[in-house]
Amino acid sequence: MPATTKMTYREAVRSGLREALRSDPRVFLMGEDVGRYGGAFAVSMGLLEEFGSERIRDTPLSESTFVGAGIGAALGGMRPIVEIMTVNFSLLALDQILNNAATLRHMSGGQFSVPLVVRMATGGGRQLAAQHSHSLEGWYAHIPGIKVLAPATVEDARGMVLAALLEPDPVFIFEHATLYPLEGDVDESAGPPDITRAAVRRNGGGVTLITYGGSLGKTQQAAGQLALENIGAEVIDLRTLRPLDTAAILSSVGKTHRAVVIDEAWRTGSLAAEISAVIMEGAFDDLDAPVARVCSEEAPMPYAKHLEEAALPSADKIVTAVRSLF
Amino acid sequence: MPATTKMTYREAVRSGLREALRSDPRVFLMGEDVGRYGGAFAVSMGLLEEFGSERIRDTPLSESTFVGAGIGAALGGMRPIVEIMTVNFSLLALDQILNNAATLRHMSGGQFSVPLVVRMATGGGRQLAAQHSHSLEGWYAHIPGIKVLAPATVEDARGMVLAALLEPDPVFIFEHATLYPLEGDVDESAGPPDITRAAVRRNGGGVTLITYGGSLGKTQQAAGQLALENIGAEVIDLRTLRPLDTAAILSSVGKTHRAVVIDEAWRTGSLAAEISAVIMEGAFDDLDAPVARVCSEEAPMPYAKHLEEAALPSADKIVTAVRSLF
Amino acid sequence: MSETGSVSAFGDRDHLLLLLREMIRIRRFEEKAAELYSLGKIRGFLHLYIGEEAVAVGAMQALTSEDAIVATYRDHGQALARGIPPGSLMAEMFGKANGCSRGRGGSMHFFDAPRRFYGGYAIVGGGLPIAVGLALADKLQNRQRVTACFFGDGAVAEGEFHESMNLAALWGLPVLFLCENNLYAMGTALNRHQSQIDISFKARAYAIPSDSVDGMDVTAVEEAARLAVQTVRESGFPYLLEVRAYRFRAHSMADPDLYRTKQEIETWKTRDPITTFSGRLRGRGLLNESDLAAIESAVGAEIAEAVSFAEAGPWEPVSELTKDVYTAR
Amino acid sequence: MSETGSVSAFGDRDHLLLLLREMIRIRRFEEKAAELYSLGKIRGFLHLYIGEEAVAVGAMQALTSEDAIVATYRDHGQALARGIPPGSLMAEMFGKANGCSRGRGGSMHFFDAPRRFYGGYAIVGGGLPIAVGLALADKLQNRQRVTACFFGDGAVAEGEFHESMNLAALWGLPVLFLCENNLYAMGTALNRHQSQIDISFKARAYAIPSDSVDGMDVTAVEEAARLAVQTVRESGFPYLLEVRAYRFRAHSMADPDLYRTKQEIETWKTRDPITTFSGRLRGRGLLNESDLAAIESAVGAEIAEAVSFAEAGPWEPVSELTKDVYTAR
Ligand SMILES: Cc1ncc(C[n+]2csc(CCOP(=O)(O)OP(=O)(O)O)c2C)c(N)n1
Ligand SMILES: Cc1ncc(C[n+]2csc(CCOP(=O)(O)OP(=O)(O)O)c2C)c(N)n1
Ligand SMILES: [Mg+2]
Ligand SMILES: [Mg+2]
Repeated sequence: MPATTKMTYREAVRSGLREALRSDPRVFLMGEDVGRYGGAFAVSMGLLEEFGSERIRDTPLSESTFVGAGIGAALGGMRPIVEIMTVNFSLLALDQILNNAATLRHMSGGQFSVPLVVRMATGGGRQLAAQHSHSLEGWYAHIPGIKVLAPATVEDARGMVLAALLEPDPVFIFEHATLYPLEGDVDESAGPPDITRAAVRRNGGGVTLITYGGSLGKTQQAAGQLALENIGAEVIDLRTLRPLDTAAILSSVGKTHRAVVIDEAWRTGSLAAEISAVIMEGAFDDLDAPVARVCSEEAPMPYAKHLEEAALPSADKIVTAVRSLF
Repeated sequence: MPATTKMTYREAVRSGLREALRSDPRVFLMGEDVGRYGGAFAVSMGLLEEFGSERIRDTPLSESTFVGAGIGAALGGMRPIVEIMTVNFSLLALDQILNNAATLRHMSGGQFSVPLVVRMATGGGRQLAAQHSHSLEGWYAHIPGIKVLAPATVEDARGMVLAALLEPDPVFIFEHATLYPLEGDVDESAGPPDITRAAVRRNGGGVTLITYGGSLGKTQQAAGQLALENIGAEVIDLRTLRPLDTAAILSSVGKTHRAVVIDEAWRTGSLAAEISAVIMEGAFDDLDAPVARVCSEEAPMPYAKHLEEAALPSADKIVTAVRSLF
Repeated sequence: MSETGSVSAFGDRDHLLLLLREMIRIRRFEEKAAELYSLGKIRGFLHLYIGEEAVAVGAMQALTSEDAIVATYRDHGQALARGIPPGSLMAEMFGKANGCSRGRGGSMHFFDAPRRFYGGYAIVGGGLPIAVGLALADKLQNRQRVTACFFGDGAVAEGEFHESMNLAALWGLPVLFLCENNLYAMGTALNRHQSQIDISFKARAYAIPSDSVDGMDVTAVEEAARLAVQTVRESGFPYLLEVRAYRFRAHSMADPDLYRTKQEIETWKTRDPITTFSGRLRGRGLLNESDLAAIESAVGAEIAEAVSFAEAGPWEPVSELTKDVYTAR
Repeated sequence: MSETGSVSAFGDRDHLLLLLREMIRIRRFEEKAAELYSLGKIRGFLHLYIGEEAVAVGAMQALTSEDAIVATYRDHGQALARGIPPGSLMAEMFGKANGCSRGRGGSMHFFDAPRRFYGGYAIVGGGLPIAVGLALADKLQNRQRVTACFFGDGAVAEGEFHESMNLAALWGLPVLFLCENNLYAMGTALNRHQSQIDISFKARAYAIPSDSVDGMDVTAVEEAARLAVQTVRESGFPYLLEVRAYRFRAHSMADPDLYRTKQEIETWKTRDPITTFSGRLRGRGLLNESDLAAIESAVGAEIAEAVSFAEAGPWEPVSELTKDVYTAR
């Protein structure tokens, strides 16, 4: 049995970063305050001391340019890991991402590749209001040419950094900011996980709950409550949001005949809509009830705690949605 | 009977702009090359001469700032119309759009409003390759706080400019670039249309084809072909992409029991997914077959004509998708 | 203890005491906010202005009620100096419906229409284009107003700084760009985020007039701001004023402040804008202990009242969550 | 007819004739492309470099095969001067699989890995951060290479110009920022998009050395580029070179060119970089009619061959549409 260590999600990301930095001299980390400050979420605390300022690079506030520089450095033979402090600021870099990172390999006829890893914190739930609470993973999952990961567990928080660095193409890792203090057991000698597969986090036969990232906890909680009502919920953690593991989704729905998608993004045009459409297309005849979505209310995120809670998905809302299918 | 004039889609937008500029001194137009050049698509040709350089303002290449300035000018009591030359460049302004335009009313507790109109050309089909062929309307339709319009007809091209200016909140108008030369009859004395309603462009009982903007023509063509096969296709032009007229969608599907969504965006995470999910949620029991999607292939748009054609939706692909439902 | 600050340049003793009182109000307001944050009454991000009070207080003297303000997420000082009632701000930080943004914005997003306070912006640099647009609206409507746009040294690195300076100058728009240069963008020191650290010099790339001033000296800031605002108002042209200050507290309540030395902070604290200014006033016989006590007690009462106002405020009903996403028709 | 251009500064007659030939190659290549565009063989956007040939030709002389190029959508001249075979470029514009980007990029997106040509970028300003990153990769790998980044005057208004200049200087990265200032961004003249029109001066806001040079004079460009590249290579620090030129044709084939006078264009045409340079060579006895005829005929043959290569090229099979969206594993 492999030895595991108890650590937080934050430490797990750091462990992944440290391993990557130690094992490959081409790897370096850059972003706002990743160095001296130790990272806005303290993820990179200590890395500057260990790896020095050439490899742990604090950037000015210039999201478009330091993401673009990450693309350029990847083209130039490095393996950059770019931290965008939060998804909210990634809008400023979206042109570089969509028009350059995602296109260069295809558009150059396969001549150039962009082995770039971009990490960012995402999500709401911390009373940071309308400009600091976005969940835009669904937008990223729309972009051909990039891969999108959403570690929901402490193990994946570490492993996905390593897995991302094995990819020859741009990979975006979304770390839900509420997960950083989460604790779990990690085998630090484990290699990179298989990121082509979703994970069944709980088995059940009555309904499939499909989610990812910061909503996994709420979904697990809901599954627990549903068990008390004798509804066996199967919980699927998508893990990789692009490309989607549709086989995992469809096979579970084929068994349960009912599904609810839980996604912290605003409902209209969410990734949850895509999952619903995928089930429509691939498991229509299996369905005993329409696929339901539990998403955020369609409003800029309010600061006040009670309003923010009302806006976000919750275990109660998930349970209610499941009940409505029976 | 009202007198109509034959004009192009391009002229129709111009007619709307001219009427707006004439009737409200608070209205002004700004954007790259809207003045001296006459607009990249010649939409604003002649407006500089008629309204002068204070009201027809050429901007430097600074998308984030001139869109933000539009927001500020709207806050300051003006009715700005901002032209972003094409949707491809709007990524550079997306932070201002999502974080400011869309949030200010809600976040200020209703104190401030942003009566801003933003117009942009969208879509592919002109062999402009990977950085100039995007269809990102679905992303915009995800944003609470803004409205999204997609005129597919010459009449709407004019009318929607007027309708948008009546809105107290930000409105984004997507003009598909291949439509500019399209001709149609327009009643220039008509007031602004009702933008809360989708339009049934063709009646039919066998299948509902749901589309918008640049794909309406292909969809109509497909409907014509299907008629020869005795499949009566009802064609719904969504017109307004946010908020969606779900009632129109559901009532048609309630009649036809089958639906295909046609959307030029990449399939995964497209607006088409949202429509599919809406039908799943609102008309599940009405469906005789799963809702299908005809979208673009998931690749950066290639330049070569045969590849671009293969990547885009076509009447043939729509017909094939419809056939698969029977 | 700087002796260079001018003391009587701006009118009478009343005005000087007002400057002092305004700075003390901000200081005490924020000390209370920090305390309430520890108690969990205030949540989310809280960025304190402590140490930088002279910047907002000095600058606001130069603006009229007709002028517009575009602020940052570090907006308590800017809002108080602008005259927004502290109760309304405190209630906002409590998330109450009697807050200046109905409790929806919190500390980072103060709004106040009557005082033309167009919001605290939490995307660094995001307020600059807004200010340009407000000024454009004034120009197009032939109003002689000024829009004052606050932003930090960190924002200078963002593309929007560059674009906004260029557009404002190109179109001749009455914007006062007011850079609060506190030498750090979060944990990144000025010389580690700017290849050329003289911010006011950068204005030349846009043919914009500029100046820089000691932001620890409230009358110096007022003087520089008055000159700047007058220039903008008369010329209808933008101006960049760099105000050099220092924040005594961490970037936010979450910041362990590991990137600068205690020594550096202590050195700057000897230039505390409140103590140095009150020292100067005292030295010239314009302030005595009882004046100060009176100010402190009035301010204390005002802040206690603000807290009560916040405590007593109602929560916005959850049913109104989506109200004002769009205008009700 | 300028007499100021130096003729013999750079080596021997062979080199001078090479400069001339390179400019003529670009001119004739583009004339042919324009013709093929009218015939519908080339589609999409086509941005001609005619009038600006001296810029790319002069600048490329200063770069070695180890250096990297980041180009714009107006990239024919940049690509030809870099040595990418014209057939591969022409085939690209035909949309053929033997094109330099397999027919996927077209005129705006030439790529060539062997020649370190990292692409034409069609989002204005979008190439600058890429160049910064390429230079960073060189620095981190201790390679003494230079990355040359071409962009227009219009790109200078974009935020990415500002951010990229700052980052390159802050980190000491070997980038040659090469601004092709042709006085217009589409239909918008320099003084209507820049509040301060001296582009090289803007480098001071970043403490970057800079220079500007007459872009109608190929040897002047070469001289300035050599100095710039040498400075970058020796210092490992960026440099901004503004090259002042003029495009004789419209912005693109779709542009009716209504925003400038015929007179202005004609005046600039008297400074045609090819005719003035060949005039100077002739005046000094370095070129005669038969030399020129030989060049023209060699170039003509090369371009005819390029067209044949393009005509003969295969179409990429539709089945490969999604190939290389991701790397095949
Ligand atoms: C675009 C963007 N990037 C990053 C952040 C995270 N962030 C918040 S404040 C800050 C530092 C800003 O420094 P400065 O502009 O100097 O203002 P100060 O906090 O010193 O007042 C950063 C990096 C943000 N809010 N917006
Ligand atoms: C971000 C962005 N905005 C707008 C455009 C449309 N556009 C293409 S070229 C151009 C003008 C660019 O001018 P300049 O940088 O001077 O280059 P030039 O064409 O003169 O070589 C514009 C506005 C674009 N491609 N990208
Ligand atoms: Mg600062
Ligand atoms: Mg130009």
